[in-house]
Amino acid sequence: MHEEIMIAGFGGQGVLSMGLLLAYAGMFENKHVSWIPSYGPEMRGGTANCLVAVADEAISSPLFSEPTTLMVLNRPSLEKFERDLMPGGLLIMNSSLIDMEPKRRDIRIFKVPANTLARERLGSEKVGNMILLGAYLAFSDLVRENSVTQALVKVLPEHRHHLIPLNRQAIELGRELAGSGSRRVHRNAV
Amino acid sequence: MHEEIMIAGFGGQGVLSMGLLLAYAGMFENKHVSWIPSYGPEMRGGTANCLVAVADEAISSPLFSEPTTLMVLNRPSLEKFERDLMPGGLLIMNSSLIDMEPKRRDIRIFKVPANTLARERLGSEKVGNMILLGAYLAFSDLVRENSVTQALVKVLPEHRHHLIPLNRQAIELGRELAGSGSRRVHRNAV
Amino acid sequence: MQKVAFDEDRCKGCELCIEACPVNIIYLGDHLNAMGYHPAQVLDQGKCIACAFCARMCPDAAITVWKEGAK
Amino acid sequence: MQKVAFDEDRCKGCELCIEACPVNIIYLGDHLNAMGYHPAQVLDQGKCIACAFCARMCPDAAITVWKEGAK
Amino acid sequence: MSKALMKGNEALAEAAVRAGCRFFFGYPITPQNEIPEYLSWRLPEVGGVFIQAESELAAINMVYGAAGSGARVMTSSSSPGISLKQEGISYIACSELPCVIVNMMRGGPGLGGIQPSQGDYFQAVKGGGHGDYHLLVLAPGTVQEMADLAFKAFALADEYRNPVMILGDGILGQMMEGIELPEFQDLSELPPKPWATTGAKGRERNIINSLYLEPEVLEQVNLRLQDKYRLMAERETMAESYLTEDAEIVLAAYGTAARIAKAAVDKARAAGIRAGLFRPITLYPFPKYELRRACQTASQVLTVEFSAGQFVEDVRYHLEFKVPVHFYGRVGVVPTTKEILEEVVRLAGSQGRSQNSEVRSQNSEFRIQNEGF
Amino acid sequence: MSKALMKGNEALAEAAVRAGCRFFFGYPITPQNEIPEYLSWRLPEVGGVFIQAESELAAINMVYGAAGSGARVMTSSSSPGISLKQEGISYIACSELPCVIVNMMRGGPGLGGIQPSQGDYFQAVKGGGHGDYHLLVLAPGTVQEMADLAFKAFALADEYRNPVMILGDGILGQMMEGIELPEFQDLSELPPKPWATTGAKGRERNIINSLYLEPEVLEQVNLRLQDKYRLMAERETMAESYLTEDAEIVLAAYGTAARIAKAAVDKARAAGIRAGLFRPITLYPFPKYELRRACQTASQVLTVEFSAGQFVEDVRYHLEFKVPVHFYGRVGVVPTTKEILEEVVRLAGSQGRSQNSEVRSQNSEFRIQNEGF
Amino acid sequence: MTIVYERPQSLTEVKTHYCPGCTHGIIHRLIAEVLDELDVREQTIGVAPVGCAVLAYKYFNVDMYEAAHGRAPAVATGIKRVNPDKVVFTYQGDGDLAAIGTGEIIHAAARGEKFTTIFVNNAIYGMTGGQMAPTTLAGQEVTTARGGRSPQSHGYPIRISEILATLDGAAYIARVSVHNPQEVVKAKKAIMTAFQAQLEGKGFTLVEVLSTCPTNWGLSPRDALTWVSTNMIPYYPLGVKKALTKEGVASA
Amino acid sequence: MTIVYERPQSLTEVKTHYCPGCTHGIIHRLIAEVLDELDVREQTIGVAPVGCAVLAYKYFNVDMYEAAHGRAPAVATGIKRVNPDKVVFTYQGDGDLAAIGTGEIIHAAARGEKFTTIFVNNAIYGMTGGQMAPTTLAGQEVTTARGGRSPQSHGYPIRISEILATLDGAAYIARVSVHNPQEVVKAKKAIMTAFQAQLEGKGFTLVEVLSTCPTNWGLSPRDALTWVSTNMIPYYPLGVKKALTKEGVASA
Ligand SMILES: Cc1ncc(C[n+]2csc(CCOP(=O)(O)OP(=O)(O)O)c2C)c(N)n1
Ligand SMILES: Cc1ncc(C[n+]2csc(CCOP(=O)(O)OP(=O)(O)O)c2C)c(N)n1
Ligand code: SF4
Ligand code: SF4
Ligand code: SF4
Ligand code: SF4
Ligand code: SF4
Ligand code: SF4
Ligand SMILES: [Mg+2]
Ligand SMILES: [Mg+2]
Repeated sequence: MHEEIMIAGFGGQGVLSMGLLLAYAGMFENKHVSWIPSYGPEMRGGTANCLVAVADEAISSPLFSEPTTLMVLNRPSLEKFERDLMPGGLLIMNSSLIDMEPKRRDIRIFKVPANTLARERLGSEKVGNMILLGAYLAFSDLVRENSVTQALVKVLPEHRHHLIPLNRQAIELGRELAGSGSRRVHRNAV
Repeated sequence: MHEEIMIAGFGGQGVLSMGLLLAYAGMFENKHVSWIPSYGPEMRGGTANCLVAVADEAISSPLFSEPTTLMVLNRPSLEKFERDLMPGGLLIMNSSLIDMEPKRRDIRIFKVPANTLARERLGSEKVGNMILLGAYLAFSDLVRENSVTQALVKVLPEHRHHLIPLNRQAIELGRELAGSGSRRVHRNAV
Repeated sequence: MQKVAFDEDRCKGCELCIEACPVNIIYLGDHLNAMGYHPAQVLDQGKCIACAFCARMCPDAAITVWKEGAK
Repeated sequence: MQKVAFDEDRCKGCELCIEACPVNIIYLGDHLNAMGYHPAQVLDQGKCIACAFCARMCPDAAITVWKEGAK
Repeated sequence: MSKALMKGNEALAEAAVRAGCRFFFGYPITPQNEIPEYLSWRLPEVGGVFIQAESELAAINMVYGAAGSGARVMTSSSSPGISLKQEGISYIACSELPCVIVNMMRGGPGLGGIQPSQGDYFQAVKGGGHGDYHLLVLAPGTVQEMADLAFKAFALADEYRNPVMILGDGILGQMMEGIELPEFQDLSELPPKPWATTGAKGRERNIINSLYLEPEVLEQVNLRLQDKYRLMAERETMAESYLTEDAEIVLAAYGTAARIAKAAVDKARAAGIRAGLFRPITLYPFPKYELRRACQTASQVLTVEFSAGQFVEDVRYHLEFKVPVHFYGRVGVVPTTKEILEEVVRLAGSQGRSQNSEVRSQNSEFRIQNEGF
Repeated sequence: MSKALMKGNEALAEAAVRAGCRFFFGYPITPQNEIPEYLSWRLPEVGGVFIQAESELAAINMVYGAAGSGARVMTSSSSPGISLKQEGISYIACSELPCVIVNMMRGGPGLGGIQPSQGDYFQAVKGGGHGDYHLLVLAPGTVQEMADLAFKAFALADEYRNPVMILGDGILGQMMEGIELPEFQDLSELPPKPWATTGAKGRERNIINSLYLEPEVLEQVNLRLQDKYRLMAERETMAESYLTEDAEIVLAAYGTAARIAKAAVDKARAAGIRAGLFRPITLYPFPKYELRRACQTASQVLTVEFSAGQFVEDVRYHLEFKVPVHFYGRVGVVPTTKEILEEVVRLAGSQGRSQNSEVRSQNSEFRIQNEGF
Repeated sequence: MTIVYERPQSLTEVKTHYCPGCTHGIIHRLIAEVLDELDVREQTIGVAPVGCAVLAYKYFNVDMYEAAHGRAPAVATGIKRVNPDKVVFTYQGDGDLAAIGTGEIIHAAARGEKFTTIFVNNAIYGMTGGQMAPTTLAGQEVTTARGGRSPQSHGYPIRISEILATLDGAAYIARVSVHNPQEVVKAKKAIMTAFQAQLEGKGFTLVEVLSTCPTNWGLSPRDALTWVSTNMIPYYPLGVKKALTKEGVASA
Repeated sequence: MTIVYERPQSLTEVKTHYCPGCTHGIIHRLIAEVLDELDVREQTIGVAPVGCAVLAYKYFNVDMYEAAHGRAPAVATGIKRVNPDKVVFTYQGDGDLAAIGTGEIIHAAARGEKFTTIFVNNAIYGMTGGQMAPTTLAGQEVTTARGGRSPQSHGYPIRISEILATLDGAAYIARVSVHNPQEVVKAKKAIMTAFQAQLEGKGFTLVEVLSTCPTNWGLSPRDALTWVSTNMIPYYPLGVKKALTKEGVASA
């Protein structure tokens, strides 16, 4: 197994934590993992993204340029990174903030209105990123439920640990949404 | 003609000006000249020396290690540099301040009690160095009288120009002292 | 009659103008501008006293203020 | 009896001790020391009041001063 | 032992603490800020001292003071800040004091950018400061190595009484990987430092100095330094060779560039090209024998670097031009595995008839010029 | 024109004035103090400005300001001071500003000594600062060249918008020789500098900058720099070859070391050994074709340097190891003609079977290692 | 209708990268207004620092430099000596000016260099993400002093304007704030005075402006303004620290 | 017979390289006397500067460092932080401390580093042959300002003790002179106070000593003493600039 995941969006959308969560969960299952954040110019604002690799063998280059999965949380990220996705790769997009269609025809696409769902069904727009992550997990079977929960403990600062249940709910919601369709598009070894 | 002269003594004895005078005089006669002062540690006091080369052809290395002539104004300089003098070379020493005998047997030696003569005959110990220089000029015929006078104008700062006659006197005195002996030990091409 | 105008594209929704306005007529709009901020606006131009406090506080020089009559 | 002693080897003949001595008994000798300086000296030890002004001014810590009696 | 997911910068900082580093003097600069930030709370925890200096110059001179007093001490910075430390580094090298200096390289020259770069290679290995000195330069390639080499750096510094530089880049500092941290060094087992300034009580006084006004003495000091560098070269080279046994083309790269090159090697192998990777871990002393061994079967070498052609010079030098060495560098931008693979494929196809015009023209011209040889 | 007897430092300073240099920012350090001292009264005479800065760092940054404003400007220092300027030099190189930087090298590392040295060769030619930049480096060998190259340096700096370094040593600065000073540059004929900051009146505003946060843009800047360096390498190399046409042994040396080597060549010829001298005048770009031409007939090369083996690496590199290159260096002490002659005689006698163990063992070992090649 | 307030000409149209509510933007605007009012836009050369204002060269509509960290006063010295008849200013943060650049600012002031420095004191290193500055207040939390700055181990905050005011080469030194419209007006006046003094060749001039860093202080932009008045001003008292004399700088 | 005065133990037997009559020697002696009297020779670490005192490591009979030009306060910071219970002092010239080392001395003082600096102000760069120092007086002739220092083009001389006294981290700052025996006694008292304050952990301490440079001033050693009192003291007034408080350094 060798997954190369890119996650991109606005700073503040929780893009980096999504990646961290995957990396931690992978590590808890004794997989090789790497996580690289975009480190912006020495200033605030703008976009953020990260690269996460999870693999059974040692990771030669954590700096992959053709991700197997791309998750985009805003429109500029889709515009910028769509072309990099590996042919046959998985694109998960936040349709709440992206009102355009992807151009690629050689990829699998899954849309989640994450902000809307988070706000309406979970009462907090903040966990939109976890819905997207849940959807990804349904598709990939990358890591187990249990590892993700463990990872949440690591990623959330202690004073936010009371939010773990909410985050788990959001992940579950994403999983469910993607659940039915996930088997259909699953690929064996990217 | 290729003369390589080393002059050494205490700081303050006028060692550097002796060398400068020869270099200027040489240049006025369209010879190639070079002058290198010892530049001491970043501090005062101690000994001083300089290397002067005067030659008909371009000077390949101004940093000669075997001078054709060595002029020493104090005892430590004799002790330190005697061994470097080229075999057959000329040693001129200030016997006023040097109470020891040179060890070398393969060189020509001329002693001048420069301080004593300067004080007693010219009324100023300061021009002792010029007596030694005059002696050297008698031996070498390196440069003409006239060039030396011209050089004095360059080497002495303007407010000391009234001392030019005294300096010329001292040079003359040195020349005379060495005059008789000079022919005897003269070497053609060092 | 308009006395104060906001360059919405420049506004970062920082609220410093709101803090400064002595007559409390500035508020952040519901919509987002191109940079993703809710821009400041004034509906009740009549209440504006053209004091330019808002403009003086705006870090993004996004505000223009007019006064009636000649200078 | 000696009250002040100069370490001739250290002396640089700077005359700061001479300047400092209230009873003007220090002078530079005619001879040269190993460094080539005329070293300071006092002949008339009797006139010395052991004030140590000279020693306090000596940059080369070349001077020792004694006083009669216990401290 | 269980793994920790850590940023390279933090792994390095924690490993330094475990190696016995108790003093850190630094100044903020991206992309290494996690090192001072981590140590600012971590060092006091273990009884150490963290000082944010007023500048990089002050920081390196504080290091000089602390190192001469016998402490295990570190500073870190990134390219422009490292340039400011050059005078101080030269002093430390000449005074033969052990310390660790981290450079997480960013794009240059000038203010440049903050993305990863390897543009300070020459500065690190040839000596950016004045005079004939050398740092011992370690180039980690993974977060694990950031920790392991940081740990080892302190031991090497003490052993050779020489400053050790860890030469990383922005990505190595920012990246997280699962790692195992080194065990805590037993501080009671650290080598004694009888030369350190601790007050001359019951012993001759100690002097930390780099001034030698007599040329002969200065030469002796320099010869001693050179002896030391030779000894380091004999004993301390480290390198990784990957699939080089039968390689017809060897990629040579260090640090993050080597990670990308390694992926390219894998892909080239998958495409039937016998590619291999040579990765020096010590950049000074350069592992020249390891390089030559790695290139035994190679008909060509390709260096991959984030710079305009620095590392390649050392590779050519140590291969003595016996194997054609091609160069693939990006300056400012990080190259992709794909573009390197393409270069490998192209070179493999041309069987050493490289298009690399700079190298080519130089060689052919030389041959003509030297027909008389 | 009649000759003047001048110190190297003063000749350089006066030539700079004649080249149109009107601004000097420096800080005292032996053995280059005559340069600031001379310019402190000379520049005001011609309407220029001399400032003794508070440090070498301030000085190089004043140069940055003045150069960007379009002036011909110079700074000078010696080894430790030059190390302090490295950040600023990297900024100037990246901002592509013309200026002249003088390094009258002294012994290092650290505070070292003040006697002549060539220990900063690598720093000068490989880039002591961070990032991929190069100075144009000129190495005078006589007082005449101190003047001539100083004059030329300003023209080169303007032409390439690149900092030019004059790399001398203590002896070159302190020595007097009879020289002819260059004629005064007609200031009205200086090239216009439309990029200079003089107030954006009736034109687009000018920006002097080295920050490029987008990697792609930074790469473009770097590629442009590299193109410039290539152009310099094509057009600006300078070297002197002396009696090399039939030389069996070529001495390679620059600056003061070349003067001594030249005398050794003369003595070797007198002793019947066909010796020659290769003296690069530009150290960067390195005159590699001139070197190769000078070594056409040579069976061995001997580099002579006041350092522990820096210049020799470039000589080997540019000869591509096709000729055995031996090394004779002194560090701290200036070698004598005699000892170099002895080395030449020894080498000539051994017909290339040098005793230079470092070089030897390296080569032979390599041959064994690479038997498979 | 007359325009009471509009965007000054001496700013370009480029949108700044500053965080929402960061008062760097206000200070930029004030400088631009002064340049407009003095009508010197086309004869001005500015020097941007390394710090959050590193991109100031994009925002000021004049010839600009980007200086190395802390060296702006040296760069400005070089510029002004070549362009003695032009208006030269530097814009520097507190890390830039009061830490790494301490030597340069003190000596530029001592030399009486005839340029103007706008010194933005936000008690933190903004650009690198909130580390301690020499101006960080005792007890203030920063990323390199998590429990808050402790003078015993981290040293005492420095009042740089007070130091510079002791130097004979300094002609005008003032500390102002921009935390409300009234102070903004005063700040502008101080900046105007400084530039005028420069134009009259009086010597070195500096205006220290207390500024916010909402992002790294962890406060909303409005709360950050309050923090300036309640926390900064007590330690950094506002006012003219060195007043202009008729003849210009004091004679030594 | 009792010894009223003898060569202190904290000096080695090495003869100094100082010019005849240079008061560097007096200042060395005073430090050594204080170390003797405090009985701390075996627990002291000194830092020599780059300047005429560059070889001070040969003269003080204690553990010594030779620091880079201007960086002695940073070096001393490193030493003292590793050896908090030892006595650490730096010895710096005016070029070293007030020009290239401005940043280091100000920040060491601001941090309240607990070492003592002996600052030798001779208004010139002695070692490099008489160039202008930041402390060179207006009108004073130096090799880089032949007609004498002109404040208009070369800047104003800096009074560094007055600057440092404004910093909260500084515990004791005094200026003294050694141009006659009475002043020498006072100078020693100030040095003693500074070292004692260090031993008590009070904060940063500095004693500025006005010193002569007969060689580069072009005066006889005796005339040089007079020059100190007639020319230097009027511009550099003697006295305690920052007095010890009971609690040590001022609280911020
Ligand atoms: C030589 C050097 N050291 C450090 C840095 C990193 N750096 C960039 S900005 C900055 C601090 C800026 O703080 P400040 O001057 O207070 O400006 P602010 O961002 O707060 O406006 C630092 C340390 C650098 N670019 N160059
Ligand atoms: C980085 C660096 N810059 C310059 C020098 C040269 N230098 C040696 S001593 C000195 C000045 C010393 O003057 P000061 O500090 O006043 O001491 P003094 O000799 O007067 O006692 C200078 C500039 C140096 N060694 N290193
Ligand atoms: S001009 Fe004054 S009253 Fe009008 S909106 Fe602005 S602040 Fe409010
Ligand atoms: S102050 Fe300016 S940027 Fe802030 S909300 Fe008001 S208009 Fe927008
Ligand atoms: S102790 Fe006093 S009286 Fe005696 S010699 Fe010295 S200065 Fe003169
Ligand atoms: S003060 Fe000391 S050195 Fe000077 S003359 Fe007197 S004894 Fe000699
Ligand atoms: S980090 Fe702070 S100083 Fe920088 S732009 Fe943001 S708020 Fe302003
Ligand atoms: S040069 Fe001046 S300061 Fe240096 S030792 Fe001589 S008199 Fe003293
Ligand atoms: Mg700040
Ligand atoms: Mg001095």
